[in-house]
Amino acid sequence: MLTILFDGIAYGLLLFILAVGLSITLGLMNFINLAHGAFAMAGGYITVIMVHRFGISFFWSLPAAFIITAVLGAFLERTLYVQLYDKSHLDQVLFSLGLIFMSVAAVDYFMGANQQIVNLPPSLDGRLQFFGASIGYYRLFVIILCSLLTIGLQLVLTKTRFGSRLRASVDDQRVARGLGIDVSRIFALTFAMGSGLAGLGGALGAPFFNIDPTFPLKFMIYFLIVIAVGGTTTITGPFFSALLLGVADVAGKYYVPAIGGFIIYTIMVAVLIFRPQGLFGRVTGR
Amino acid sequence: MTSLAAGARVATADPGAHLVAKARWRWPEFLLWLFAIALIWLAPSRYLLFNEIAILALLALSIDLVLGFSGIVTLGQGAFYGLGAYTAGLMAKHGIGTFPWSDPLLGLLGAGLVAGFVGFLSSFLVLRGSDLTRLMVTLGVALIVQELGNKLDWITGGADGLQGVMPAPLLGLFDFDIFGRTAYLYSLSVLFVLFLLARALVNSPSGLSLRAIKGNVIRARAIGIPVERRLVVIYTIGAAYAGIAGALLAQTTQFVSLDVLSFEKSADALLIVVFGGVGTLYGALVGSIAFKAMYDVLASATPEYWSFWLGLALVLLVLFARGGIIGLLTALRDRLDRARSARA
Amino acid sequence: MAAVLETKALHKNFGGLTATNNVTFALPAGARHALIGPNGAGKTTFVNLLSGVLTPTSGTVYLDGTDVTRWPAHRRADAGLARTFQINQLFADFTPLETIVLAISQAKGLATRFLRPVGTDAGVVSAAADLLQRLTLADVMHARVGSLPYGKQRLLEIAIAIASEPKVLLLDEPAAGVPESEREQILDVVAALPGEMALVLIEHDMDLVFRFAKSLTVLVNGGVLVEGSPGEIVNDPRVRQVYLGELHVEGFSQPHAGGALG
Amino acid sequence: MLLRRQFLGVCAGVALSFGLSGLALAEDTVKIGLILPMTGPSASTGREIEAAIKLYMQQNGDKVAGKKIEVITRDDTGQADITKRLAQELVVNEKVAVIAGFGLTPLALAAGPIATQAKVPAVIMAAGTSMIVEQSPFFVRTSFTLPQNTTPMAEWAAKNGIKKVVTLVSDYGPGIDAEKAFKEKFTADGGQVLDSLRAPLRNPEFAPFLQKAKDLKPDALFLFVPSGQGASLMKQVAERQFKEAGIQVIGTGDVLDDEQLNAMGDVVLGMITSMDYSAAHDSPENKKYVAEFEKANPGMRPNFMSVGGYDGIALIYKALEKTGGDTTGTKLIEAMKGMAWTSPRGPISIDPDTRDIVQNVYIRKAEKVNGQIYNVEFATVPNVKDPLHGKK
Repeated sequence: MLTILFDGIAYGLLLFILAVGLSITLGLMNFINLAHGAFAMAGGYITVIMVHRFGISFFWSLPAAFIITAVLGAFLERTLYVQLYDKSHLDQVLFSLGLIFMSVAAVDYFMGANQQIVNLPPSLDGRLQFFGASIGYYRLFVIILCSLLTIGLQLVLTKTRFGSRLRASVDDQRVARGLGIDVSRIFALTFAMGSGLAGLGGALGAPFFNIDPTFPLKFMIYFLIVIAVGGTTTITGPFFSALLLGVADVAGKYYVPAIGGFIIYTIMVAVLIFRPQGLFGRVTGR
Repeated sequence: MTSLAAGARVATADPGAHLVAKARWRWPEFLLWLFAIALIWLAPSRYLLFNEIAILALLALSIDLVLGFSGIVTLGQGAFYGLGAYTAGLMAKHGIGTFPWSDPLLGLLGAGLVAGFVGFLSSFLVLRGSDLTRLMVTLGVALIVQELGNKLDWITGGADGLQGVMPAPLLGLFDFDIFGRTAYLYSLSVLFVLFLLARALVNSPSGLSLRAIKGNVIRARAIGIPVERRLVVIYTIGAAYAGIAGALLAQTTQFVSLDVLSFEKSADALLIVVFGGVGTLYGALVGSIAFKAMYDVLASATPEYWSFWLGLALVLLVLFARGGIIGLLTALRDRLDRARSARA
Repeated sequence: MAAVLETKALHKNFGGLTATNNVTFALPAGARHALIGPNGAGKTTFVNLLSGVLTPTSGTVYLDGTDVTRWPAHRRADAGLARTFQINQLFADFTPLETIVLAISQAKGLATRFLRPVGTDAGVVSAAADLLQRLTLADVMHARVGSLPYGKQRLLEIAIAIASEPKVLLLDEPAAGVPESEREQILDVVAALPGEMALVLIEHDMDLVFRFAKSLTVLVNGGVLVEGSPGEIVNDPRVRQVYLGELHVEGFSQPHAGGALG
Repeated sequence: MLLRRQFLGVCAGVALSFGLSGLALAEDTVKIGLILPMTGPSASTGREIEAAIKLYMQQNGDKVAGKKIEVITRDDTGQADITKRLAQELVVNEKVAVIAGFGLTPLALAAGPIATQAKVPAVIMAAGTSMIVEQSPFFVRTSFTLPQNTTPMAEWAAKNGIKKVVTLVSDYGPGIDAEKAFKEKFTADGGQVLDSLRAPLRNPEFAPFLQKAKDLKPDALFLFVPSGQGASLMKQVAERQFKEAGIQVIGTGDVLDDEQLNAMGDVVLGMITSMDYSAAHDSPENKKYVAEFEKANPGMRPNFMSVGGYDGIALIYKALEKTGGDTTGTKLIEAMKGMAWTSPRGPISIDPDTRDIVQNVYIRKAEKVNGQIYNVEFATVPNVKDPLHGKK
């Protein structure tokens, strides 16, 4: 069923944009940042405020969401996160959980607990018919935008100097340091970029699943699953796993609504059993 | 290095005694338990809250066994808690009146067995891979159990919760009264017994070998400790403990809702252990008291933003006071000791 | 005589490169054997294969005649194969006494006991105390291991290994990084080890090797270059050739080692 | 020994913070325990109800039959076990005469045994599963039940040329109630339900379910989700273009919650829903109510939850008047049975047999009224009782 496939892909790509930052930072600094979803939520609310409080165009809110959350991410990385790299995973988990709780309450305080609604600009409403499939313009827009982002990301990682340094650092930090790469600076940049992408993802996602303060908790598991399945050593891994999950989730709910909810979890656990390093991740010495 | 000198002195005397001394009961412990009992007369109007605390403490204890003594980071203890709750709940519901099935103690046993068994099975997943993998597996298992609880609504009552849980009178004598007096005494005694067991375990050679695994797996293996087997055992025990905590909840509130399986439950319990102090057993108890007390104060002031304070406390804790409450207290004691021996 | 520890055509590849190359090796009971070779010769890899930290790509390891190639480290340890690590592997939060008590309990199969607190088994405790006494650790037996000076930690590293009274003991550079002042102490401890215990010493320090070893194996690029008595080894042209570079670096400085060469 | 002093300090502090609350209460005050979700996803329910009750009390004063009314509000955080404890503490410690509120079905069910044991009336102001009131002889409902609001919708659909329907509901008690009630009535009236879809309660993605519904090509799509989720559902409904595909979207009023209706935007225009209350209800009582509510709570529009609270407190007041201030649970309950009055939503009464509410249900269409979107009522089904009671 073509429509379902499209919906699934749109959903999957969105998940990828949301999660890729987490995956890279995890692979790079081996840092478990459960609060990643908070940045996505920030992006979503930025859109809500811009579009509905100030009537700015949805299209402008997207880059804004990216930039603002990126800056926010960079700031938090320099001030807070940087103090936890040498701490145990437990500490990192607790710390980021703490951040989640704070962000949830803060958003509740400023924006209220109820769901926020983002109305799409008319140019993105409506649907497109071909080969019997009907695709919402907005989903199409999401698919195109996310694909472009992915390609861009891939280019940045493979073609640019920053990219090669980043990959070097992910492969082996000590060696990278030896080569005189300023890993912590690379990481700050990556973290900012990842947060920014999450923010953008949140903004893009807001029209589908209207965001509310519990967003970071609701989606934490999705991010983790994307990474668990995709591994943290590449970005192609999370990419495919996100697609897989998106399609599996949507198709599951369409064809077997009864057990739709289980599918993603089952995939995750199965993968963790048979390939702890992730379905697409490669075995690393570490 | 005063402690060194002191050590040497005792050592020459009798090293064994010095080791055993570590397991000796200290006065704050007695004080804590006496306080818990005293509450029965101190604040008879809050039995229900105390009951919740006792149950929470048991759940936290189960996490401390897994996390604090073998270093497994778990976000899924709620799964076992919930399993226990539903097991005991169903036993009490369908065995109404009929002695054996609706008997509370038997309910505890059943809950412990079921939770323990599932814990045993899932432990093999938990053994694999890194902290992250463990985090994911525990979380994943919890989510699946939660989804099951929701889907199998003809058994669990689904989102409406399990109604009509009517456990038989405790020991056939004490009914669960509306004031929660029986409930609190019951939960407290169960907590105490299980705590004694846990305390004995961690002070025993097996406890030592668990701490060894947490301390340094390579060396633990090199001296012949079968790491995997030990982890399976402790994880299973932890699961059983959580299950019994759940059973207590089901029996004393005579109701089970899907909330028992929620991620927040697991998270809360984990936080409690950290608040109290990981790997101290008492952290679980003190932590849950502090947690609920904090909730009583902060939440009654601003219910909406309770989670903000919780988060803040957590962040500060990680950044500044890793030992938790117990950690702070012991640090204080050590400083005092040093001060005294300096004066001496 | 029967070998306590034996390997047949042992191979280990990491990705492309071969770390251990077709090593066949036998260790008689009570041996005093040294394993030497230039940096990157694969000494530590070989030890890890023996102790079960790594599993070989091919080949077999025999302990007391039984094939233990697929055994996990802890099973080999129980079967009487103990080792020390080049980098200390200790329980920082334990006291030396606790450490040794645990090691002994484990060896005696008492480490699964629960309910009765540690230290109630007088036999175990006194054994532990004696061992610590012998290794001059008695005065710090209640200190936190993490807070001990490096030399003491190094001694404890040995103490853990011999606590189980193993048949075979692999010593991976026991004196590595120990300040000159405390070095002698460690050498004495090694020298005083019970005669029936088969020892394999992995060392850079030729002085220590020649002081201690009755037989040597020289590893180069993961393979055995030559085996023999110290005398044979130092006079072996191939060894000299291999070591020439090394010699100046490591500077066979110790006079009597130099003499042995000359 | 500073540690000892410290420790005792802790104990004392804890003991204090747990407090020995609920001390002697003055004879002439009647306490009402209000248990509502003030936090979490259904917080808006709590806020609407609380606001409505405040409004009623300032309109009618806080004295009834010579007794002072004191309302104690507690946050159940949407959790059943907490609700149970709060109910228990309110009854045991605060000695409340009535407990009320209950935003969600499981929460009400959790409190049921307390009401029964303590013989304290429990007024349900929101929860909408039919069977709740059957769980305790002390339950009274002033909100509505889903079957009650759903059946008229089914009836209307069958009468207005809709033959084939797909239902999509949230997968929990009320949703299943709505699904059952609709199917029963609609098929009885000769219609056909092609498929009954259930979306998980916490589900970010309705798309697959909607797509499935659309692919079945029904004449109409029937929707129920708890208020709060309506917005996201309607957006995705619009995105799937049911209107364009000639599929009429119908549902219960929960989906088009007045509180969020405006924010949902034009996508909802033309949707037909059935409900017991609309802020647009045309009656003097309601005009007054809406005006004063919006004056007291700027930016908030009273929704069906709010009238549940408003009429709930009204019921308690009237019952107290009738008993002359006697707060004995059994007497209060008796007084409540059969009580009838005109509320902002129209004429309502408490069924003496089921203790459930009997009220008019209105068929409404979402329309723009001077710039604002409202559910405009165009048909009335008078005095609807919950159809499920007495069945099964």
